Amino acid sequence: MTFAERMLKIDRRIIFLVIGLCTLIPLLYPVGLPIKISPEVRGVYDHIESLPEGSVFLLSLDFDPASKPELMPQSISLLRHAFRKKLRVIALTLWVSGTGMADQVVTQVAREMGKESGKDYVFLGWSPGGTAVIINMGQDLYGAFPADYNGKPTKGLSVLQGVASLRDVNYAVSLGAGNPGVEAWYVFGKDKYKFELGGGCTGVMAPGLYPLLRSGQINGLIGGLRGAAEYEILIDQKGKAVAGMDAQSATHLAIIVLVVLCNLFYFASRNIARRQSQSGA
Amino acid sequence: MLKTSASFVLGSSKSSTYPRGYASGFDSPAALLNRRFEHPALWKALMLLLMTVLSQSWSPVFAQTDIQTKTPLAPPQDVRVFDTPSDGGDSLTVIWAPAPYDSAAVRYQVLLSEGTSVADPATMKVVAEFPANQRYVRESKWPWWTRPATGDQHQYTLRSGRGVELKSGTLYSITVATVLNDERSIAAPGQAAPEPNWINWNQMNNLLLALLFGGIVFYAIGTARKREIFLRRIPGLDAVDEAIGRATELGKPILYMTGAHDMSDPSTIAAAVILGRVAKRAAAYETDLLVPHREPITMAVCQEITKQAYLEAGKPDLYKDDSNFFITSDQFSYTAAVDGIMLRKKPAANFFMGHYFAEALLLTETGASTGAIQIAGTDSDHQLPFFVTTCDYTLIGEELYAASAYLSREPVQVGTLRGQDIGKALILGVLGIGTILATLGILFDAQWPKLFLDFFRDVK
Amino acid sequence: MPIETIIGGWVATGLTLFIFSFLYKDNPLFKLAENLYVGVSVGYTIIKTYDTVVVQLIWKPIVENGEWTLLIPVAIGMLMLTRYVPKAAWISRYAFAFIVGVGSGLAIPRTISSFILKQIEDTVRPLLTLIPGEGVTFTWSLLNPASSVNTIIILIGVSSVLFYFFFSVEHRGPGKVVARTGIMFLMIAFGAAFGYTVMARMSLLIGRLTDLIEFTDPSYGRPSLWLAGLTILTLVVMARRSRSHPPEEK
Amino acid sequence: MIFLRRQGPLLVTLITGLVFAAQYYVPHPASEQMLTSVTKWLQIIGGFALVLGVSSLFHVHAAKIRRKEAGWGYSFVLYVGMLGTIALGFWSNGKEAIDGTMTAFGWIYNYMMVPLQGTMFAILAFFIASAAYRSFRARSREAAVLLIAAVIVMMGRVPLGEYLIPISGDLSQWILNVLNASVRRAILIGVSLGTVALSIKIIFGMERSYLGGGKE
Repeated sequence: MTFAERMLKIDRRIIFLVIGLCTLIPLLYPVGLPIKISPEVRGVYDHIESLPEGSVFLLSLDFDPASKPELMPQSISLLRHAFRKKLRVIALTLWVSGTGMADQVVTQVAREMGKESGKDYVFLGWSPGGTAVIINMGQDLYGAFPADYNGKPTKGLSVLQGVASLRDVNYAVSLGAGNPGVEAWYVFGKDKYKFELGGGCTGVMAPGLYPLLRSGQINGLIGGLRGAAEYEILIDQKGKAVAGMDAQSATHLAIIVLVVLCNLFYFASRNIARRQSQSGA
Repeated sequence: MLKTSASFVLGSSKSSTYPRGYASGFDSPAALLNRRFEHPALWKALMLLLMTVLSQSWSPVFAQTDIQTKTPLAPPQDVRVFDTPSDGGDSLTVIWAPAPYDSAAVRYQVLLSEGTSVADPATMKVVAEFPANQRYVRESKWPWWTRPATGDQHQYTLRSGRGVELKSGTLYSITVATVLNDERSIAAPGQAAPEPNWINWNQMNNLLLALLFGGIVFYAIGTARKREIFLRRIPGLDAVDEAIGRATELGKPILYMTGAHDMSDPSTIAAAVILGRVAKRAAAYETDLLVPHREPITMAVCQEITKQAYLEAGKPDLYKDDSNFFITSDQFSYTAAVDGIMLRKKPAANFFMGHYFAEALLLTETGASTGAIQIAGTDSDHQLPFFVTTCDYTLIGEELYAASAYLSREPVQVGTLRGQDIGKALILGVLGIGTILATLGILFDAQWPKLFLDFFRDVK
Repeated sequence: MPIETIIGGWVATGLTLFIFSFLYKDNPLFKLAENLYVGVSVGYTIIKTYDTVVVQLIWKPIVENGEWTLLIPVAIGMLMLTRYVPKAAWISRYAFAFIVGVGSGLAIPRTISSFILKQIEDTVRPLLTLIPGEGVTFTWSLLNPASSVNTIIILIGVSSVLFYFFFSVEHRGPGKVVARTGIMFLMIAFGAAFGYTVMARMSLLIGRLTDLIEFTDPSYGRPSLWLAGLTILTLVVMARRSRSHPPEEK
Repeated sequence: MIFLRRQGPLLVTLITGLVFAAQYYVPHPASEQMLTSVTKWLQIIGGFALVLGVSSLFHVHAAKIRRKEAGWGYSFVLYVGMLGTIALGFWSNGKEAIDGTMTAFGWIYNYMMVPLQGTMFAILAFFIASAAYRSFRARSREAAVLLIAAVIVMMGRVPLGEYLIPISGDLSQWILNVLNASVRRAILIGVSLGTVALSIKIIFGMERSYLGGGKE
């Protein structure tokens, strides 16, 4: 067995260790490299900036604890921005296992900004049916959510004054980790009920949403932790996303090095094999 | 306000007091338009004819008109009010002619009051105000076949909500005023009542395409029933049989997954169809089949399919109800459980068919480490890179559907595939022709390409 | 710090490390965490479904507002459960027929409008750009996705990939060239997706490690450090034991 | 009877499918009202579907414990986890927090479910690294293209990459916005055609695998 072949058959737990260290070390000793703002993220930010006070902003936290590291910082930044702009915030989730987390983030940011439930914002909680919930909200918000998360009847809440359905929402952002997510909010929501829609998503979902971004079906896209970091810079309130960017850089570099090494060994072993077969023939 | 009463001009009548960029003949379609809402079908035909004739650019006509100097502020001309067509009611539309003074400095106001009689238009409620160089028909989303006026006209659609309440069946008066500094000049109000409509004509292209495509699919299926239709070979498919064969040789089970979606999703249905084939082979070779599920309805369906496959293979006694089993609807507990199965039972072949999310790599990487042959087929585009890099064969996107057709040779499936191919060919044609027309349109500043292009836009 | 938070910190750290132990190999600690997780998440789903569906969507509207029509979906839901009574299982077909029927009906026009028409609309663009004041020109800027050159690239990409997924035509002659172009475009997109996904996964790891670092704090009693040691010790002991008693399988 | 078993469900699909496809083109309030009711129904039926899944899980693990199958202890853990969560859930009225104070149910959620699920996901980081090292090889020209695109995007999406090779940021933007978008678009169009064709076939009873027993 040649050196290259041996390297290719290396125990994968060694690679695990390398990646673990590449994440851990920059987290403990950060550097703070500058982060550029992409037009996709700016799209969402600029739209919220342009909304007048009292506009209705709907935030759908369509993710579960599995995507917490990416989408939680996005939620926090978006909520901070919306509350700062004095928008009326409606939050909900279409993912059952994200309910507790969504409640936590909304309550926490609201408390930090001195906002009151029912007056400045409402958290509607979760409801089963996925896309059916979106359509139903577009038809009749109070039918889809007769009560908010705390069991308070939604009818008569001052934050929902003048809001009968999704048609009365000025801007909606879905933070999606899968289905139902941003696409579902377009197909079953914006397509018919005509609110402006923005998207936030995990890095995995992001490339797939570019056709919708190009065609203007969504007016902005916050992709993954990098997107969250950009948003934190935009609202000038740095948080976990910016803090994680150095570790992100290190791991990317590590993966690139691994890929390059892998190919070097691969080609080396292939050349040796070829030479051997030639001399054998 | 002095000039207000003097400038009452009936919206639909021809006005000679003001030079407009209009040939006089244009007022007759305007008159027709009013009738249009009583006879949509007749109107449709006429409109189509008219628009074909008129859909040229009228800017040259404008250029020749000399703008009169310093006239007193004139009210908007040709103000027409009607129920917004193709909607659920609670909405009215007002249309008026462009004026030479249209600019950002001048503003238009839309005024509303309930009932037919308006004592003094000046007391009507202002429901909208905007610069006079905005809100043209050409900026609205109306396609040519529902456009109630030429593109250069102004339009404003009033809807219930945000301070305005319009009730279906109630008559309202609406008019438009021109505002320059403190001066306001109001046109004669027009009356209309919002009515709910039964058909949304704006979406007719959508309906026609649905019907056309449905027709193509039915036609193709019909053809497939009569004769064999050529399908190109999909290389990954041979691997399916090979994998089942290898599992039999090794005496190890086959693991089959149907993806994250439920039975309403085509990928899951294709996965279920392929499962039918895999189960039949597995039954014939007497190889164990494991199908872990995360969606109860899918599980129930797959149980039926598996049972049927064993029956068709002539081995109903080998069928076990719990070869299809439910784990949990939760993505990662499912993944962990399936990974556990892979590590414990070491299946010789893993099939990943259907739609997958983040669990894909965890599943395929664990599967690869056990040395199983892995065959994937998925339409989840964001997971495809992992399948491509970690599986022996990957059916990319629609190849999954093609595979189910290829395996079954069923006329319905083969026909559907053919129908979709025709659909794709049509779309390729539209992309080509459309791009040429759009380029010509911008090159010659012409409007006629819109006759074609509008049909392939999402207009509502 | 409240005692439940401290206990919570220890439990969360322990479970996190149990799951991470899967990286070493499948082991009882991982299986314990895995099964506990399935149990807890199912329990959680049941409670949420009960609270939302039974209480908020069925019970309250019927009792408080007299919306008796809601008994219809309840009945359809009940039909579904006949799946477990072999003789009456066919009745459940009606429930599925209803769901699938409505789902298919809703999907057709919405898919055409959102994913076919909208996407065609944005692909069909003039190959020349009208710049106010300068007239019609061909724009070369690669960074502007709407420039003429990018319009052409997008058109080629969309067309060739669409052609790749033609199944009733053999990829031969000029068709082969187009299909090859298509597969190259596909691979670039897959590469981009791979890159983006690497980013996503690393972010998740960063998130978990950030939490673990938080739990090294003395106010929690440094559970991360203690439990990491304990987990490694357990794995070592188990590895020893399995070596002295090799499993019968294999 | 045979009609009720076979054609009946197909008729239900045909009617509901046609009605709800047509509904899209009918803006009249009556049709909107129908959509409102039925989507609300779907929400409720969705809840029943969850019950259906859970009952199967009960069955599978109960059988495992009864028969003392290998690893039945884990099934027992699963049961304890599930029943414990349900009990605490009822005790806390199904709320994770009441007025911002965490309940016992919320404790289970925050300190057990969230870290468990979050970590399941984080393991992927390691697997992706090993997949990149072991299987991400330039075996062919296609794979080489994939590789290069991936490296550019990986560089361009992190500050360090943009710092080391400034052009990588713009290049990855271009790949995502133009090349990637065009491919995704083609895939989206193709898949959508498939979705529409399938829905049509389901409505007209040509595709009935969702009912089970495709050959009836």
